Amino acid sequence: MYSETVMDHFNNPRNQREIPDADGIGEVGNQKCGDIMRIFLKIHDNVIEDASFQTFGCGAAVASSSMATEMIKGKTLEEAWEISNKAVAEALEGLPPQKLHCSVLAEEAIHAAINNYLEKMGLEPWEEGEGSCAGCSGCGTD
Amino acid sequence: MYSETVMDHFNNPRNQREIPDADGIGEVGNQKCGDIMRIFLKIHDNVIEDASFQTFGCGAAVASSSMATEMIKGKTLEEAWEISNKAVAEALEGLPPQKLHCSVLAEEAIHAAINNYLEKMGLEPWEEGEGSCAGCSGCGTD
Amino acid sequence: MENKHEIYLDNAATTRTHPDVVSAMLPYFSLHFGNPSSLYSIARSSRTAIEEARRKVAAALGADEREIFFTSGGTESDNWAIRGIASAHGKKGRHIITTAIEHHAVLHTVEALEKEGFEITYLPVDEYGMVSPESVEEAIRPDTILISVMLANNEIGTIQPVQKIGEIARSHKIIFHSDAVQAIGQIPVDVRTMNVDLLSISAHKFGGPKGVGALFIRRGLRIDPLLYGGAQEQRRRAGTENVPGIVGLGAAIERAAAMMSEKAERMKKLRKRLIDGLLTIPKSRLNGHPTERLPNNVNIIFDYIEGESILLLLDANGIAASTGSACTSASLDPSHVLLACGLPHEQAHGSLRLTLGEETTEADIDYVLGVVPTVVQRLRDMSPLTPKELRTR
Amino acid sequence: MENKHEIYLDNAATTRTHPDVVSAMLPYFSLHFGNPSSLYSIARSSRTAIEEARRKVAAALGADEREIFFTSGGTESDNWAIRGIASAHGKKGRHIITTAIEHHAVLHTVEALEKEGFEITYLPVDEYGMVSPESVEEAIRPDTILISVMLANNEIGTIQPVQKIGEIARSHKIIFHSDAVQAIGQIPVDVRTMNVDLLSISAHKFGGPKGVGALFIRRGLRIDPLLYGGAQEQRRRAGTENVPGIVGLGAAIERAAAMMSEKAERMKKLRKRLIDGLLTIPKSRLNGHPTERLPNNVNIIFDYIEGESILLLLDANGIAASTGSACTSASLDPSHVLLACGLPHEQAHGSLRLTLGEETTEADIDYVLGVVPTVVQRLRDMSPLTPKELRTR
Ligand SMILES: Cc1ncc(COP(=O)(O)O)c(C=O)c1O
Ligand SMILES: Cc1ncc(COP(=O)(O)O)c(C=O)c1O
Repeated sequence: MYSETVMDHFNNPRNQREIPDADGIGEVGNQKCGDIMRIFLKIHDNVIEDASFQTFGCGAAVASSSMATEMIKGKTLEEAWEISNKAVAEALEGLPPQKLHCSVLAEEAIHAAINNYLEKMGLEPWEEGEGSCAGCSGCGTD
Repeated sequence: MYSETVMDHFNNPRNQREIPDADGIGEVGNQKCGDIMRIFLKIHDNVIEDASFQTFGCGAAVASSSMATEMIKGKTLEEAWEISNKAVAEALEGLPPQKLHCSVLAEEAIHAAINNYLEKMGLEPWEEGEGSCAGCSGCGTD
Repeated sequence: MENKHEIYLDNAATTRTHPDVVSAMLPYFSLHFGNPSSLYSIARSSRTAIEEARRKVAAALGADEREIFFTSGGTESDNWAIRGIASAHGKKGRHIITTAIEHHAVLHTVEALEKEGFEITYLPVDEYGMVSPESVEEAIRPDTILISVMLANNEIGTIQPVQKIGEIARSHKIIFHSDAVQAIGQIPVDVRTMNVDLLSISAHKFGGPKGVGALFIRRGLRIDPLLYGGAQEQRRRAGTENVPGIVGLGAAIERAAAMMSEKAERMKKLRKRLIDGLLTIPKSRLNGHPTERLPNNVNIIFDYIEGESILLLLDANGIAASTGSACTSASLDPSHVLLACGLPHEQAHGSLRLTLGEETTEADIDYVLGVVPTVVQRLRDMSPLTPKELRTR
Repeated sequence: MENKHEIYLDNAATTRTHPDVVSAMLPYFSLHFGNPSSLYSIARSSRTAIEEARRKVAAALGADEREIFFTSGGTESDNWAIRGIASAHGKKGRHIITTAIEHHAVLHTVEALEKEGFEITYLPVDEYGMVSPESVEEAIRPDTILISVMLANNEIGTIQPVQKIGEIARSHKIIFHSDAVQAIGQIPVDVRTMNVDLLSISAHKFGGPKGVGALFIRRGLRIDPLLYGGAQEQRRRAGTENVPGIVGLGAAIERAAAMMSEKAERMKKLRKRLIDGLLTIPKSRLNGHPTERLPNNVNIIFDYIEGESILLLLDANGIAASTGSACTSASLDPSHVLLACGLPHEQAHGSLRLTLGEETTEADIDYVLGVVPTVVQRLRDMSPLTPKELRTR
């Protein structure tokens, strides 16, 4: 069900670690949906020098976190903020429809981490888009 | 679904013909059920000297007619009257439940033929038992 | 019994599962046996096999793959179509239009709905078993929610003017279901030109296995499930998928579609030979429409004799046939289809249905034409209904 | 992926159709393919094959053959049992008792009935997933018409005190249904000692084919059909019989019953080895009952990690397993069974179900015991929920 890129990022996650002295930390997700994502940022001169993640969740959640951290490294905060869940999903060569919310989570986690940094710096947080756990849906059993 | 005896009487019906100068003729059955049975009797001195049938109907109806005519030949009218549908069905080594009404028809046809003879002779007809077409039932299709 | 011959002429009851179809199914029993809902790689083959079969069914029907839902057969498809629409749209209206000659899978389902307060109009047919589109239009009421008319009849083979009926349904915005169980592999079926919203098929009628079928459900149509449970089939039909059966359905419909036009031509020639030969028997008549009929269907009445007896004698001669329909042995009912065509009861008990298949040869037909007259004469001699001049004794 | 190993530990989702079962089925596709309802001799083999299978199923369940009705699987059996009773007895009462841990084939069916005005009591379970007979008795009302309690749970394997519940149902003259889909071939099933009126089974859970099952219906019980149409199955379940599937069901249940006690002993040993080994992983717990559980079921929670990730990594190591249930890939729901056992949401997302089968070996178990700890550690290192002391980095 997953693309090769998803499986690659799941099996060999990039940036999967804690950054102990992170400048911004964002945590999103909800245990009902079964996904929690935490993103750590190291920021210098408005540029993301390092990014990492910890994730409790399915394959798509892990891969989305991994891909998202890759995508924001070296970007300015503004550029990173603009990275959409679609961009993450596309970079992963697609996600199953019911897993698209994982890429949304990644976008939200980036936003949360950036805002956490801004708040620490005494700045106004930027305005958050719509988040959702809309992918949650029923289960077929054996 | 049919016993060997049924198939034998169906494939090689006994007494299947008209008796043109019959002393008694009995016809029973109903086209809704898809079975019509006519029995011819040749009677001499209260004894059935010859019996024959014509039948429109299924395998069980033909076999019941055939067996019934065999069973009554040489019998007195009283003995023939007492031959029950059960006896016919047993002589056939059983009928499927939904086909039992065919043996009932045979019993009724014998009764009708005897009474037809009695009436022709100016005698009281004997009292008929319960007849039925209760076997009629629905259809499964392909 | 002299079983030199074994001639199977009951292809409307069921067909031999084609050996190629069985071969296609085989790996999905013991090798690729994974539950298609499972995540791991060994279940991937089951999953892709199902989707491949779905594509084949969709292609054969001119549908989109997302409109094909697998079921356990034609009966489930019919039940689901009718009950699912009644349940989902019952608040809008409680009137359903169908015909007097539908298969029992339709008729007994609407009868059950009748007990639950639905009103059913059973459209009559003409002597050929044909429904008129005008009668459909006249029957429509403001509370009509469903029209169900079969594409081809299983007993007499009459092909209904389904396209016109579909146009009428569409113009009145009424949901239209058609039971196409007998039509697949015999005549072209295209859900778009037919204007149907729902269409039932059953694999074993065209060289596939028993116990699997499909329901076409037009994209966007609201319908309730018949079977509740797991999230299979887009959450519309629960139950672990019958993977080998579904693969067999796909293989069979692809095969049937590929050979259809050639086969139909051959069937029509054999059918003509058979009908012409049988109608030389006095007091015999063809049931169903002379031209608008399935290429493989022959249904003949021989006056004065009864169906089961004909079958038993044909069977003794190695010919497998049926009366009207493959009744259970429990059946003593006359054919509701023949009654609807206006035949009296004794004739509705007496028809002989011969349905040809891809294996049927000219030699088979000639053999049958040799046997049937003898059998008919023998039973006529036995019948109290036969007039003197038709008796040999 | 390093697929040196292929270890299938998801036998609760489905089993390999045993090659002997496939061999038994094969002649009924292309050779004895007649419609069992047909009269002629070539259909006789199909007819007798079905009756033979019915005898085998009846024998395995301690039932009379006339009480066995073939269906398209466990889902249809569950739907039929519940809807058929609701429809036939709905005038007497509209209250149904079931449990919070039933399969969705039961739960979603009663939910649909809820919308139609039935009232449903969902009995709770204890931390082991066990229903108490007392709670059943307390829930009974004058208008209760049906109690449905599964024999063994598909996720956690807990075996319910069905015999006692059956006694209670009988003493209150309430109809009792049990979903025994997971129990067949694992533990003894006898409809008389269980006091059940209806019992569902599904062939593919014990070495039979997918797409066929049966419903036991106690003699004399009034139930409406779910599928209307032809007169098959004593006029209670319409549709051309899935002859090969039914033959496969018969062959599989005979086989499963014959080897059951021996297999169960073996399974229990392997299960103990597996559970003991897995519970050496810190912060792991067994779900379900420690002793009253299916011999082949292992269900473990590893704190801080999520189910799908475990499965993907196990799959990469050649191990086929599942979380709680074989969800469709669409599923993001936590297990309703684990929630009912009192687990918090994140744990209800994180269980690993390993269900052994007749092919499972000790070497398989040892291999699994080598792989799982690594997988768990890797995911714990990744998880934001894992406490410091359990991290390796
Ligand atoms: C307990 C239980 N009931 C019912 C079912 C449904 O059976 P099927 O999928 O064969 O329809 C299953 C498995 O899927 C099950 O485990
Ligand atoms: C026209 C028609 N509809 C429905 C069915 C039911 O199909 P199945 O028996 O495969 O359930 C049949 C044949 O049995 C049929 O001929």
